[in-house]
Amino acid sequence: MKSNRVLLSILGWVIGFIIFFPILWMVMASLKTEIEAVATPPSFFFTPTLENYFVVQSRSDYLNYAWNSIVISVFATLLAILIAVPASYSFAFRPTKRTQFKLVWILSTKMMPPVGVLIPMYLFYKNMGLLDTHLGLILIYTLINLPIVIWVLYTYFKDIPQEILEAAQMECDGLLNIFLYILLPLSKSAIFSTSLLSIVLIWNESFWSLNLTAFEAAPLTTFISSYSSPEGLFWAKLSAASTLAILPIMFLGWVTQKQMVKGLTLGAVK
Amino acid sequence: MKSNRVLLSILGWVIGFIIFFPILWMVMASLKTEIEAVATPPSFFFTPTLENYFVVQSRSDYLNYAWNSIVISVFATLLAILIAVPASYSFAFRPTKRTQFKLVWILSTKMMPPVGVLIPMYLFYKNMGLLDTHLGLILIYTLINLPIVIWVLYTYFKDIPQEILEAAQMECDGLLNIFLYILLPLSKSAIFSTSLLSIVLIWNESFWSLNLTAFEAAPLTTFISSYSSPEGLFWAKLSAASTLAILPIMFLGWVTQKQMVKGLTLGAVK
Amino acid sequence: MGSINLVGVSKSFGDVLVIPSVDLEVNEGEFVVFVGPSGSGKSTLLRLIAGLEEVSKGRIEFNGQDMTNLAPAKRGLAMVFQSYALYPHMSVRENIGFPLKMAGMPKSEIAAKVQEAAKILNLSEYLERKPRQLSGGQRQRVAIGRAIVRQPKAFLFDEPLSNLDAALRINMRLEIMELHQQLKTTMIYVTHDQVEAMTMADKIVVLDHGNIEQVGSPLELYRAPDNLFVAGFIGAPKMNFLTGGEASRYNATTIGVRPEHVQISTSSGLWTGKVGVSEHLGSDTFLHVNVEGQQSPLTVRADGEVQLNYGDTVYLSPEEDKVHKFDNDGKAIR
Amino acid sequence: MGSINLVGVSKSFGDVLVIPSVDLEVNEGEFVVFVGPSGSGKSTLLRLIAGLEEVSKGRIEFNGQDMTNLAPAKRGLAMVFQSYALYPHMSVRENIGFPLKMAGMPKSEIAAKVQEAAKILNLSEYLERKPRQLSGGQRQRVAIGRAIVRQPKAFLFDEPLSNLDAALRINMRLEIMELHQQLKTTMIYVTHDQVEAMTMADKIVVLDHGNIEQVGSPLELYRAPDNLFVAGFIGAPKMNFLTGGEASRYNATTIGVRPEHVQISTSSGLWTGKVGVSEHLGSDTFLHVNVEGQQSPLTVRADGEVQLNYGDTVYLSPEEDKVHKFDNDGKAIR
Repeated sequence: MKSNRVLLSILGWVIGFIIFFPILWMVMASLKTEIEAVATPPSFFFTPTLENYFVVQSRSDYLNYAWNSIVISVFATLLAILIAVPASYSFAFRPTKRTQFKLVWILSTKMMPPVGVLIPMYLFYKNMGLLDTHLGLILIYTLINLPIVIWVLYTYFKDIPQEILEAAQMECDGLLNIFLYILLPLSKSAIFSTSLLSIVLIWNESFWSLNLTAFEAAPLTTFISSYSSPEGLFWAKLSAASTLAILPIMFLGWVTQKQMVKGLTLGAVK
Repeated sequence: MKSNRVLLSILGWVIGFIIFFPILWMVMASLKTEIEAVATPPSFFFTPTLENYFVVQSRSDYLNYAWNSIVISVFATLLAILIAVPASYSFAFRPTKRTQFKLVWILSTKMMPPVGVLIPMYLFYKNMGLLDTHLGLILIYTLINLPIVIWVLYTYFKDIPQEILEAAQMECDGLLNIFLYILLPLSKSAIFSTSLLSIVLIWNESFWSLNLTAFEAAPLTTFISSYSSPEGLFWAKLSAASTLAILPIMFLGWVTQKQMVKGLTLGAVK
Repeated sequence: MGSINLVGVSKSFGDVLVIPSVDLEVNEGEFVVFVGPSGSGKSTLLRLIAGLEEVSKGRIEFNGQDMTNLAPAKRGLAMVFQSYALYPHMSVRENIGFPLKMAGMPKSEIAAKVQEAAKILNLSEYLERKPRQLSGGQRQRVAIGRAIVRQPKAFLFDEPLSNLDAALRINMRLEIMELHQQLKTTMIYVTHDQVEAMTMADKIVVLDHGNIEQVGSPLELYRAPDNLFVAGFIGAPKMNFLTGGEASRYNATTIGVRPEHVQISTSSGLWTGKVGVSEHLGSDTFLHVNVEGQQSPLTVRADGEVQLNYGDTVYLSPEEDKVHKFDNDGKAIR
Repeated sequence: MGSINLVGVSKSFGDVLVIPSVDLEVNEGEFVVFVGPSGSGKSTLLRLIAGLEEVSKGRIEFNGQDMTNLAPAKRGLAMVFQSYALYPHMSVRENIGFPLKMAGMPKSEIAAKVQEAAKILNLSEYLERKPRQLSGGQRQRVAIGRAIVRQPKAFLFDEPLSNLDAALRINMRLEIMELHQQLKTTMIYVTHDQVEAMTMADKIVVLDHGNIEQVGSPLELYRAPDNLFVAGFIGAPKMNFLTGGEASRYNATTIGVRPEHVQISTSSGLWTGKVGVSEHLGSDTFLHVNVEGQQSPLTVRADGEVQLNYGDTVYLSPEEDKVHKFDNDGKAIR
């Protein structure tokens, strides 16, 4: 019984290490020279160098891409939340016979392969002058994330007892007051973690950013792909670029971990 | 009041048409000649031709890609379900203090940008001989979808009253019987719609398929991107290719719509 | 301050007619209880008065003024919900003070009012706590406090005690009754529990399928039920009903006699039967007697010390002046 | 067929000791009720017997055989759950037959057994329905049917009636009692409702905080409670407790007297008080009288016709031989 537990623990840690290994490999590779990086088997002991990072920053303007990623993910998320809150509210608290169907329909739009609409979207953006603009990416990411944001908020709102809102209705006049004093404070952690989720999803999206931007509004996913171009792969530099691209979002995730757990599990578990 | 409703209805239909428009555009473009396809404004009246479809099938073997898509998405989904069912079962019915944390941790792995681990994964696949093989894609898609499949099944299992399983425990000996006679029949529609979701997600995935396959095991997403290569865009042919790529999954979605609505909303709404 | 009048009020949800047409007068200061089984429309009626549901037809008047289409917050009514409906993100103090804050009262005044209400309800020590840190009974008291501070024209209670355990329920029942004695404000109370209705009400409104079956004081309903439904619903244990020959002897289709109005004897009586299961409560014993020719056993209340065994033959006689007679339609014959 | 013995059984969840140590004997054919407030460990004790929880320390024996570590299905017990726990994807027929199917019984035999159980429980018409198409009472009967067909060594009931409405609850109570009369199988029944305990039990086990406070027949507990907890828990309305001078007159720290053992008079008596709220049930009237020097009002049972008003002065006298005396530790003085 007891030795079983120890074995299970060891197994768990081994699996954990295997899952974590690619990230470790990447960070290590980014600190090696190009020659060391392609060595097989990979060397675990080497003299770390920040060389790759300097090259990457000087060759392509990292900060420009990072800034674009931040602007686009934050504003698209804000817009999506602004649209999703009233939508989820009415789905959760004023359900009709067709609410279920509408919710599934909304989610089903996510099942369409994006390649299918690439051409018309590209032409549309070109004609409207939205190519390689922040606004262009913000709009498309808002629309792409809306179904998920609506679903997560809906799931959360649905868990708020109807009677609490009815009590509020008896005591304060107007929907705005109910929203400001009751609904918003009650769901702030859900809104917060939904926002984080949306930011992360946008941060990692590469299909539309690669196809609709060049440099002006290009986010970090474009930045990385410029290092995996066919003219020759540079493992160490690509690793440095990847590390730089992941860094901000990893940091954000780490800082907001507790809030995130609270928001994601409050509706589900408690 | 009444005229308001009519206006709202019209507005709804207009928005619906706008959302639907890109798909319509694509299907129409696939039936035009290359010259008609690039005309601005697009013409709505033209003589449809199946020419593009014949060209696409003869130039690149559509059926090969479609077969790869089917094999990969079905087997990766099966594998994910096989792993996720016992995992979700233990999360839902044998929760510990750390269950919440583990669930969030599982989901958080989805927040890692895939570019971050492209290099180590590529090298790993190369060394193991998994590049451009069905097995390679099946394995990575299983792992990618596992968090979502576990969450959806967990959410569903959690809604099954504990007392039903306890009653089963009093009456049938062994976990296997409980699973076969009680849990599986109770959750078959949830498992079914989770599987569909997983198939759709894999079908539409392009990042890993583009980077880890060439032709042998390449799915439809690779097939399309070969038509948007830099050597010159052919709108009409790309449209035909896209239509062909979407067709199977749209058909699947349409056929299983009812099952899907039932499975997705049973846990959430009822 | 608060007389409430319903005139021809009806309510449909879609095609389903929940309340056909109700006329009802609630006088100022009265404690009125709506009682009925689930699906009787009692909660819907309360929610119509509160304004949480729209009236389909008819009129609701407060002190003679039509308020049918007024927003809930403007009606000046306070409601206590079954689930307490406290705001989980606010402390007890904020919960109680919330309606006053919404009414735009100055902070110092709110503080004083909250203090006062907390004192009445023994909540002074808990003012800084969040609802989740309170027991069920305390939560219920906070909900009542939130209703009191507004000094409403009337209180509406929607099964406020059904989430409490038995002992607490009896305590809270007495507290609400004391409150009514002190405030003398109109109260409308919804419950499915006829014991609550009997003990608390000045006036009981018995509802079934959205129709008012009878309106009256508890003892009026107990002594002279208008029909079979009220006769069977009011009183515990349930009234015994007999049909066939036993009933026609009284020129009725059905006769009813309460368990406490049947004399039991081991020697002689009007009806003969065999003792079934018996329930010993200590204070009383209820015997279930299978009488010949009757489908269901008759319940008889005997005093606490009676000892009869399963299967013994006994004789029963009703107290003649306590026999209720009903005609073919279930209406009482007087 | 089923005597059950608990020897020094204790249960902890993590660091929390829920049941310190319980010794209990349940004889064959007995109807034993575990009763106590929520958190008293009554359900945990039942689940230990069922095998749904692991015993932390101690032994559980069936007919003298140790079964502490046997899987639930191997214990030969049948359990009826609070939520009925029917399998939603099976018809009534399949639900009832499921335990037999699992036991590997041939199909024809199962069909016959199911038919028979359905007949006893008036379910024959509903055999092809799914649980969701049944009413609460019918679901409960299916759950009982599923338990009966197994011919278990003992039945375990976990608050089986608490999801039913009042009228149905009384009916089902009688049905379960009739069932026990017919089958004569050992039954262990958990409830928080002392009325259910009093009416149904051969033997009541009163639990509080995981400890057995008293074991005895309903009337033993009613007439001679061992301590303050049992005295206050058994009997409705609750026993009145008096402390201070009134108690020392009887050489006790606390005395208790039940509402039905207090004489009320408008002229003279042992204690003087003012009438508070009164509860008119028709059959009885319960008066709450504020007695000088006592914190909480005394409840007094008067007959249905008494009419006293709020604030009237009345005199109360206990029936001397019905006064319960308790010492400093709350133990009964006999």
